[in-house]
Amino acid sequence: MTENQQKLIDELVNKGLDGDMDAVNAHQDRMVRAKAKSMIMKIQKGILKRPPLKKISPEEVPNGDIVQNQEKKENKQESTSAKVVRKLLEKFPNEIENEEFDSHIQLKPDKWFEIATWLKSEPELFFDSLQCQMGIDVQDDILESRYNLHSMKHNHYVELRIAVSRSNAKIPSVEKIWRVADWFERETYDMLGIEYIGHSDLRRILLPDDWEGWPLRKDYQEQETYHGIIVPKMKEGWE
Amino acid sequence: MGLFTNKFQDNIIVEKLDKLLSWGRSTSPWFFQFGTACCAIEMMAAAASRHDLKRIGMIPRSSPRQADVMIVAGTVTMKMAIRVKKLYEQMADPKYVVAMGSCATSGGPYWQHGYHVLKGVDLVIPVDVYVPGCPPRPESLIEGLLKLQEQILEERPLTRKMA
Amino acid sequence: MYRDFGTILFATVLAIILVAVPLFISWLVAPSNKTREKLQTYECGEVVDGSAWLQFNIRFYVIALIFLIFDVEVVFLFPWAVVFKELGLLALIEMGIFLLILVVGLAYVWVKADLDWVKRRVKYATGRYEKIAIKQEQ
Amino acid sequence: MGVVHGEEMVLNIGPQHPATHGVLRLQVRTDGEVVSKITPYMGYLHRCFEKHCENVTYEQVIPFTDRCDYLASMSMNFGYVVAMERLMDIKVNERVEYIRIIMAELQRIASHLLCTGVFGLDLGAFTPFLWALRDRERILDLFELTCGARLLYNYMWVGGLSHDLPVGFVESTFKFLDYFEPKIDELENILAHNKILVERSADIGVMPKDIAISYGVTGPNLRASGVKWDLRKDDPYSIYDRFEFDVPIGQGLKGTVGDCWDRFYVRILEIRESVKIVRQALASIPKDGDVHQSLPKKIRPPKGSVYARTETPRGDLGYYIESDGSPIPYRLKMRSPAFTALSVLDEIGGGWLLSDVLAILGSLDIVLGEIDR
Repeated sequence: MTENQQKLIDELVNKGLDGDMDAVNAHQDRMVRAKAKSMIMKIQKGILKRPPLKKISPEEVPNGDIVQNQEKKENKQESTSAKVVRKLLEKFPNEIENEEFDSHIQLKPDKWFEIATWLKSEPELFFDSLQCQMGIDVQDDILESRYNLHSMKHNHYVELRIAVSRSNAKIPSVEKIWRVADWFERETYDMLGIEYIGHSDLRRILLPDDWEGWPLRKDYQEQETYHGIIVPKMKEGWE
Repeated sequence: MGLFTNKFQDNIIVEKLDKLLSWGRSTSPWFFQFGTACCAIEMMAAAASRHDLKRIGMIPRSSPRQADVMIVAGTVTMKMAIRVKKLYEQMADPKYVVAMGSCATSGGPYWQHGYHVLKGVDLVIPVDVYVPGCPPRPESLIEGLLKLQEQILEERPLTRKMA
Repeated sequence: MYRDFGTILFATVLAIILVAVPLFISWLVAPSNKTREKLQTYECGEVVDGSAWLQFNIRFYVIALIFLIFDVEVVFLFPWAVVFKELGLLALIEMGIFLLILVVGLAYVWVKADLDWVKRRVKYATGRYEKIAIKQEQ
Repeated sequence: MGVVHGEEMVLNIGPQHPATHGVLRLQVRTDGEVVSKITPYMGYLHRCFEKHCENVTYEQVIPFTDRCDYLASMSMNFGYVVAMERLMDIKVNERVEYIRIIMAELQRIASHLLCTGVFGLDLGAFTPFLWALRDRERILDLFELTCGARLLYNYMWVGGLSHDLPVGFVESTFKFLDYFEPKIDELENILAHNKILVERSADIGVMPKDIAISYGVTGPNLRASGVKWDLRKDDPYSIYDRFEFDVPIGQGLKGTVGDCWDRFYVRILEIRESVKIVRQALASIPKDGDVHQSLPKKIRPPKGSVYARTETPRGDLGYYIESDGSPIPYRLKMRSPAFTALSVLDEIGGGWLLSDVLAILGSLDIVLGEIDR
């Protein structure tokens, strides 16, 4: 195999790993294309090392080799979040916190309501259905609320994350935009204690109203009794 | 045996009122539809066409006032435990409880990490028959109910009342 | 003639006995402990909040009145129907007039729309419920 | 005569009620007949599913997903397994994919049968409920033939299945389908075109298209409102794109689009579609291929998160799995379709009669195990 073909394959492989597979498929030489694809598959399985990038720019070389968790849907969605990020940067400049946008976009909580209305009203994005909103206790002091938005019209889909500290966990509520957020946010409040400002009636949805503690936090301790009924598994000889 | 037994022709039965009462109660205990979770679907399947509960005289009633047996079918959570206790109190008096499924017996698969799950319905109300299984098959539920009917047959309500 | 009333007397006495004896036996034998929870109203296991003794909508009263009128009319029809054969044509005409007056009353009530029972407003109503849909502002 | 309002009382259609399909409490403000506001109270069956998922390993989560939606546990397993295989990049062989499709579609028939039967029961028709359950028992026999359980199967594992198809399964399923086909028409004739049921469900509880999307309603409820959205076609997972079936949407035959009758009739049409899929899948199922072939020895997914959606009989079920590389999931959120279907009840249920509200609730086909998790 000639020298430049090998270089060509390396270059195609790098492009393929960075997500635009169509460059690999568009290449007319069948043998080169097949070789590039097999190398990509091997790298994804972690057997082969990634070939060194031709133009080595300092910040682009990630630490160690990237085992990208690529799969078909991720490619399509990645272009969406890249598109959303590009448009977001014009409208709300300093709102985005994270750099690599392969799976999600990290946002700051304070301007979230305007971003959400804009995401829904923007004809080009038109995220009209909030698929799933969840809360997660990331580290010891960070609670995160994650939104999976989907557009019925363009059939594309993006994931947004908002991190708040545990002490004052306050996020503006998007109940007015997507009506489904009403109950999703009440459940996240019930499970993790993230307060949603502007929510019509924020109270516990699943647990009884006089239940103490937020169950899905990592440091949750069960309460001893509830209305005189012993809560923890106290039956002796069970363990 | 009693003074008058087999003094008359063969199809006349003379028995104590006690036995007559418990026999009457045991043959048709109406069950109180108290299905919370997956066991409720098996209870429905037991009451439906293939395994028919009406064969053993059990008619589904949806209000505690008209029911004799409360089949607790499914997981009882803390929020539901208060209601279970209230419903049990509101049942008319000769009342029995069948704890159907391992959730009602002991919290079932949710006993270890289920902070909101009641670890067994006998913490709240007295239970007569435990039917194991998750969910128990309709045949095992019917076997549990037959056991309950035997237990009702053994009761002597009047002598207890006199004593 | 008196023998007939004898049978009626016997029937009522028998009825009373057949009802009283089981009730007495059940009072004698059945267990009864009237606890406080048992006597509370049953509302699907929930604590009852608020009471049902409240001022109902007037339409229930109007419908009850209309029902009463036609019920009384039927009461008059029964004895007439029993002896209808002996009375001949005259009774038929009288009863016809009586029924006619009531039919006029029914027509009046129908036209005044007292019979369409429920006054309600529904947010998304189409098809045959079109007329009771809340008119959307936009 | 102007609209004269009497006082309003608060009525609890409480946790224990035959029409609430489980433990759901509807606090209803009514003036005796007309319902002005419905506030659903849930949580009576909150069994801490997500807390369990943070304490048990990935294989042990599967029986818990069964118990969430106990009417369609095959589809719940299928959703979880699709999400895990996308997270861990596992490719299962053809035979496993075919068996999963057959099981999921049979489960859809069983779930829709029970839903239409109970909808008839809510409106007072007892016999169709017994017919529906009689046919459903035959499907449960097929499930019992393969994995030994009637209701909660733990059948689909991450990367394969727990049991292969038993000998004679394909023939008995064909026999069932031939027996079952005329039974659907029988069920449809007695229920769908029955004057009383039409009178009580046509034009009642109309859910317009934009309300459905904004409330996140999915599945048969959304399709009955005229939105052609079915994950098996729009976001195809597994090998659904190999089978040809069409997605029935509500046309408003007996009333307007999106009323109770449409939601009920769409389910009967979907039963027919599922029968078509099962027939095609059974015809072309590959004979060879071991179902335990790609079962990973130790499930340790790479660090990261995945959100995968599948089509269950109640709507699209999403699993958001966040893993930190250990064999125990860091966080698992299940987006339950019945949860959003119930949230729309107040919007479309206000203003109707008390008995209509129960018909609307029955047509939404909710399962409380999945709502409260």
